[in-house]
Amino acid sequence: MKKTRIPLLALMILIISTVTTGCWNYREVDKMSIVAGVAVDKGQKDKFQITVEIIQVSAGKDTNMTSKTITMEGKTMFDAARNIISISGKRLYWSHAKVIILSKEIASQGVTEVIEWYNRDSETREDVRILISKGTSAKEVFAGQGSTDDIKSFVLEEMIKNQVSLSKAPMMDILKFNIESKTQGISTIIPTVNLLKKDGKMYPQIMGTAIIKNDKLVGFLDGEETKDLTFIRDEVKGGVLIEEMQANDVHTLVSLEIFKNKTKVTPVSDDQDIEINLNIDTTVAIDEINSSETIFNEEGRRELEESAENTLKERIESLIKKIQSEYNADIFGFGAKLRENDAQVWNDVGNNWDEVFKDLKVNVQTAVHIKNSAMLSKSSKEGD
Amino acid sequence: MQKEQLSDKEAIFLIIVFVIGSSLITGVGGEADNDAWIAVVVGLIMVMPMILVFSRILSLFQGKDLFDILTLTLGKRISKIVAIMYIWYAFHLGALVLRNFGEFINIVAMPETPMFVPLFCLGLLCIVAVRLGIEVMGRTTAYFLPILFLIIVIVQLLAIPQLHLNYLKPILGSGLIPVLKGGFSALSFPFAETVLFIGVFGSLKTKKSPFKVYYWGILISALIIIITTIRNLAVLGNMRDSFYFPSYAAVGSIKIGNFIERIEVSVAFIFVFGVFIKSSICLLVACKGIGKMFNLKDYRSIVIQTGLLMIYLSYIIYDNSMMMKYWAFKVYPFYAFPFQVIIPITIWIFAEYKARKNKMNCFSSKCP
Amino acid sequence: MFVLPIIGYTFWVIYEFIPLYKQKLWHDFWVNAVLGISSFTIAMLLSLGVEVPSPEGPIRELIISIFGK
Amino acid sequence: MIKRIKKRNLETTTKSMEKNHSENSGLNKSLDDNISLFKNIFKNDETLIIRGFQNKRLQSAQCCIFYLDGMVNAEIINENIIQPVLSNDLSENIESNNLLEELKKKVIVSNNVTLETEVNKMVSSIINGDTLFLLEGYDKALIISSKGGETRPITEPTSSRIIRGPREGFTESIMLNLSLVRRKIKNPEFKVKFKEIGERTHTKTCICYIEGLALEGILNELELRLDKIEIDGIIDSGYIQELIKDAPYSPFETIGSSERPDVIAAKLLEGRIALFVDGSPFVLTVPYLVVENFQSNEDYYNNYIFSSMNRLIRGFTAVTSITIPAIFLSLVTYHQEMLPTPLLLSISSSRQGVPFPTVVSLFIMLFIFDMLREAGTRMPSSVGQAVNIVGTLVLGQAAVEARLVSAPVIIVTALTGIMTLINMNFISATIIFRTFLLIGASFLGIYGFLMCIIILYLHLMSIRSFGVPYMMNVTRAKDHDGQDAWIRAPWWAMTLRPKIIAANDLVRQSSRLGKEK
Repeated sequence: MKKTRIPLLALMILIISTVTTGCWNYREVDKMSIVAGVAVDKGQKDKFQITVEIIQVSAGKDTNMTSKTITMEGKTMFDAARNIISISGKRLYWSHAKVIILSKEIASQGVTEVIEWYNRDSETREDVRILISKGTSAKEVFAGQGSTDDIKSFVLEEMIKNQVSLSKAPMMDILKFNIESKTQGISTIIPTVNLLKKDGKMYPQIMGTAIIKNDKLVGFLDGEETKDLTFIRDEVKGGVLIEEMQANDVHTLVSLEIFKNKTKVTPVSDDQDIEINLNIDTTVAIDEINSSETIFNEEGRRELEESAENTLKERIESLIKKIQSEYNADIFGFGAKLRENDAQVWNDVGNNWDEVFKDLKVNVQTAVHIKNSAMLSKSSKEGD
Repeated sequence: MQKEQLSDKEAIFLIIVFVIGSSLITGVGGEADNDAWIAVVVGLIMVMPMILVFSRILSLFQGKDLFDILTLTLGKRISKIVAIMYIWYAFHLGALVLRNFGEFINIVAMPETPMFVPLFCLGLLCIVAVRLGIEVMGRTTAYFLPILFLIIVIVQLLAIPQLHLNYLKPILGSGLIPVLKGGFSALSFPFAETVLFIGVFGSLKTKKSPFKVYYWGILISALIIIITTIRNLAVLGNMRDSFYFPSYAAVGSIKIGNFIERIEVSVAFIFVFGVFIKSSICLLVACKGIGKMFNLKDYRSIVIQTGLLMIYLSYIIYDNSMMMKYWAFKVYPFYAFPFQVIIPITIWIFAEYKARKNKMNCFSSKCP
Repeated sequence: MFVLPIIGYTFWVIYEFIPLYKQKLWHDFWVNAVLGISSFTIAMLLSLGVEVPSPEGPIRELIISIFGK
Repeated sequence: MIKRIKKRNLETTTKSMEKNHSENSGLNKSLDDNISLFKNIFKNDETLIIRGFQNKRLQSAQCCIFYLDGMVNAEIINENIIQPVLSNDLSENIESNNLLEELKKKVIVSNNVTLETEVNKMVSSIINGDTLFLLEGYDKALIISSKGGETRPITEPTSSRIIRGPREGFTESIMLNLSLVRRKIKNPEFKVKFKEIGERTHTKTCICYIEGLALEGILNELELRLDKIEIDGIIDSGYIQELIKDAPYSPFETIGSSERPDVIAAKLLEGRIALFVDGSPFVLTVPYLVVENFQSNEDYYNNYIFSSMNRLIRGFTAVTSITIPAIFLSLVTYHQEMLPTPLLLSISSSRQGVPFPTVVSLFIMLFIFDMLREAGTRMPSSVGQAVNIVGTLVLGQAAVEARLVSAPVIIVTALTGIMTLINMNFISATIIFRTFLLIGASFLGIYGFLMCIIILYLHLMSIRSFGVPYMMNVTRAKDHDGQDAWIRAPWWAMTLRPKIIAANDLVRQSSRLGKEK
C-alpha cells in the first residue's frame, strides 16, 4: 500500500495543479511588445512623458526587424508606462530594454524619481544603460537616423559599449547609478547623448558627461573633459592622448593610444587638513606621428613622455579647479575614498563635505610610459 | 521495518543545505551593512559552543532523537510541554521558510500567480520527501549538493569582473555594535536553527561523533555564506540592503561577453532545493514529535495532514513582504532564542546529570 | 473554488484515512482525524475567502513585551 | 469483482491439478493399460506418437515408446532406441527376470537414461522432448533423452548491434543458452539451479551465479520472489521481470535483460545473478543499477577514452532528452528575460502567426514523434520510406511553412527524439518523466520544472534493486564503483569489483592491487 501512495501523490499534485493553477504568468513571446529602449521627457499635461521604442518583428520568409516608438504621458512613470498599453494593445515587456534616456529638463528635476520605478519593478533590469540627452528632447534621439541598424536602442547600447576605446563618455547603468547616489562623498555622473547633424541626417552621438549633484542635473562636461574625469575615476580602458610637441622649431603632433592606466587616490589627513594625492600611471603606445623621427631616440622619447605627463597633469588640474569652482560636486569620489580609507576622519568632515571639497587641495602626479610604437619603428616621413 | 540510516557524509550535506538553503538568498546579518560578512563570522563563532551542546546531548543518548531525549531527561510531564514547544517551533520554522519561497516567487518571477500555488506545490514536495524518509532525503542531497557546489563556484567565478572590492570598505566603519547585532541575527537565522537536527540524527549511522558532523556541516556552509555575502556586497555595494533577495540581484548583474548573462536562474535552483530540504526537515521533526507524543506506530501516517497545515500556516502568516522582513530581522532572533539556546542548555545539564547517575548505577555505559 | 479541497480531502480519506481504520491503528486514526478536520476547516475557510487570523501578531506582541523594542 | 473471479479461477485450476494427481497415481503392469493411461493424459494432442514394437527373438519383450513429434531428434529414436531393441538377440545373454534394467544397461544407446516410477515426471519429460520407454509387465519406465528438433541457430542479436565484440546471441533454448555462458566461464563455481514456473506452461527457468561472488542475501531474495510467483504461464522473461521487480509502479527498470552471452558472463563475474527462462532469448540479471542503462558491452572492448566519451554522451543525452522540452518551454513562456536578446527576437519572429500556444504544440509534436517511432518499429521494412517522407516532409517542413508550428519547437522535438533513441532501454522512463516535467514547466515555469526534477530524483533515490540502492554508483565517485559509472576506467585500474554487489570477494586483479598500494 505504501508503494502505491507515492505515484498517487504525484498524480494528485498533477491533477490539483492542473485544476487550480491557470497559467497566470504564461505568456507567449509573440503576444508582447518587446521594449528596446525608453526615453523620458517632461510632459505637457502630466509630469512624465515617456517614449518607448518597440521592436516590431515581421513574419515571413526572411524576418526583418523594425522599430516604432510610442509616446504617452502619466502622473508617475508606472502610470505612463501602463498607459502605453492603451495604444500598443500588447503588454510591454521590459526585460530586454537596453537604454533609458532622460531629457535635460526631467533630469534637472531629479533623476531618482524617474528611475525609482525602473529600479523597483521586477520585470525591469538593473543593467540598463542610462543616458541624458543634452541638446534635444529625449524622444528625438529615437527619431534620429541610425547609421547601421534599425533599432536605435541597440545601436546606442553598442555605442556605449565601444566607448571604452574612446573614453569620452563614462559607463553607467542603473545599478551603478544607484550605488553611487547612495554613497556618501561622491556625486554621480551620467553619459550624455546628442544628435549630430550630418549630410542632412541626424545621428545620435554619445559623448560627454552630465553631472548630477544631490540627485539633480547641474551641468555638463564635454568629451575631452570627460576623458580627464575618467582618468581621475580610474575608469580608463582605452582612448587617445594627443600630444603637441614643439621641438627644434618643428611642430609635431603625436597620437598616443592608451593601453593601461592606474590611478591611485590617497587621501592624506592630519587633523583638519585634508589633502588628496592623485597618482596617475599610464602606459601608452605611439600610434601616429606626423613629423620627423626625433622622438625615437632615448632623449626624444623621454621628452615626449615628460611633455605628455605635463599636459595630462595640467588638464586634470584645470578640470578639478573647474569642478570645484563651478559645480562644487565631488564627481571624482574623493570623499568616498576618504571614507573608505579613514572612516574616523570622514565622520568629522562628512557632514559638510561640500565645504571641504570646495577648497580641497589635490596633488596631481602623472607618469606616462611609452610601451611601443605600434607596427613601425620609424617615422614614415623622412627627416628634412 | 528496518531502521533508517544516515551516513556521516549525507548528514553533513543535509546540514549544509539546511543552513545555506534560504539564508543564501535572503542574506544574512543585514544590520551590519557592509560588514555583514564579519557578522557571519561572528555568528559562526557564537554558534560553536551551541554545537558542542547539541552534539554532547546526541552522544549522551546515542540513537535517540530529540523527543526520546526529552522524556528521558525531563520526566514525563515537563517533557510533554517542551516537546509541544519544539513541535511548534519546527512547524513554524517550516512555514516561515515556505513563505520565504512564496515571496521569492511572487516578487521575482511570477507576480500574477497567487502565492498559494507555489507554496502548495513545494509543500506537497516536502510531504512526498518526508514520507519517503530521511534516508532518501539524505541520498538525494548527496546527489544534489555537488551540483549546487558547482553552480556556486561557477557563478562566483563569473562574478569576478563585477566585483568592486572597495565597496567592502571601510571595514568596521560604524563600530562593533552593528556587527555584533548582525552576528546575533546570523546565529539565530541560519546557524542555530540546526538545533532541529537533534530530532533527526537519531538515525545517524556512525555513532562516533555527532560533533564532527555538526562542525563540518556548519563550517562549510558558513564559508559558502561568507563568500556569497562578500560577493553580494562587492557587486551591489550599499544597495544590498535594499533588495529582498540580494543574491538574485547580484547574479543578475553578471555579464560575460554577450551571451553569458541573465543567469539568475542558477540561484533559483539553489534556492528551490535549499528551501525544499529545510522545510522537509522541519516537517519531519514536527511529524516525528507528534508521532512520539501520541505513541503512533509510524510518523508517516500524519505527514500529509501536518504538511497541509504547514502550507496553510505559511499562507496566512504574513500579510505582506514588508512584514516578513521586519519579522525576520527584528522579531525572529528573540523568538528563536529560547529554542536554540536556553532549552538545549537546560536539556544538556539534565542529561549530564542523568548520565552521571546511570554510570554510578550500572557499570556498562551502554545502560539505557 | 471550495470544491477543490473537498475533492482533495476525499482522496485523502479514501486512500489514507480509511486504511488506518481498517488496520485498527486507533492512535493514528484519532490523531489523524483531529489534524485532518482542522486542516480541512482551514482549507474550506481559505477557499471561501474568509480571512484566517495569523498567529504571527500575538507572537510578535509577546516577544516585544518580553524583550522590549 | 475482479478479485472474486481471480479467486474462482484459482480454485478451479488447483482442483483440476489435484484431480490429475489422483488419477495418475502409478503405472500398471499391463502395457495396454499404460498406453491407454498416457493416451488419456495426452487426449486431443496429436503430436504424441505411440510406437509399439517387439524384439524379434524374445517375444515377451513387448515394448512401446512415447514422444512428442517435433520436440525430439528422430534419428536418436530410430538408431539408438528402436533399432537396438528390435535387432539385438535379447534371449541370449540377458536375464529375462529383470529385463528393463538389462535393457537400460546393455541395449539402449543413449547418453542419458533414467528409471522412473512417477507418472507426473514421465509426463513432464515427454513434454520436454524426451522419450518414454514402457515394457510389458513392468510398472516402471525408462526416460531416454532425445531432445532435439528444429531450433534457431545462434546468430547475432538484432536488439543491440556492436562493432567490436562477440557476434553470438542467445536463442530460445535454455540449455543452449546456458552452454553459451558456460563456455565463457569454465569454473566449477558457476552454479545452476533449475526451477519450474507457471502452473500450466511449466516453463523451465534457471538461476545462475558464481559461488563466492554473488551475495547470499540477493540470491535468497530472488528465490523467494520466484517462489511467490503464481501464474498460469510464462512465455517470455519479460513476465518474470515484471513479476519480481522492486518498485512495481516505477517506469525505471530494476532488472536488467540482455541478449548477449558476453554481457551475462561479465555481469556474473561482477557478482550479479542471472536468470535464464526457457523460450526467451533475453536473460535477466539482478541487481540492476541505473548506470547499467548507460553501459554497453562494447565499452569494455574498445579504448577506454573512447568508451568513456560514449558513455558520457549516453548519460548526457539521457538527462537532456528528459529535460530539454521543459527547459525550452519555461524559458520561452515564463522567463523570457533569461534569453539573450537576439535569440528572443528570432524566437519571437518564428512564432508570428502561429495559432497554438507553445505548450500545446510541444505536446503535439512530441506525441507525433512517438507515433513515428512506433510506426518505425512495427512496420514492415518495405514501407519505411513512406514513413520517413511523411515524418520529415509533411510534419516537419510543411507544418512550419504553414505556420502551424514554430520552427524552434520542431528543432526541440527533433533533438529530443534523437536523444531519446540513443537510450532505448530508458525509453519508458524518458517518455513519462518528459511529459511530467513538461506539465510542471507549463504551470510554474522553471520553478515547476525544478520541483518535478526533485520529485524525479526522490523517486530514483527511493528505488532499490534487490536491496541495492538504484542510484548507487552515481553518487559514489570516490569508491571503486565510480570507475565504471559515468566513465569506464582502463582495465588495469579496475582492480576491484563493484562494492555492494560483490561484497564477498572484491578483488578482481590482486597483483595490480598490490602495485597500486
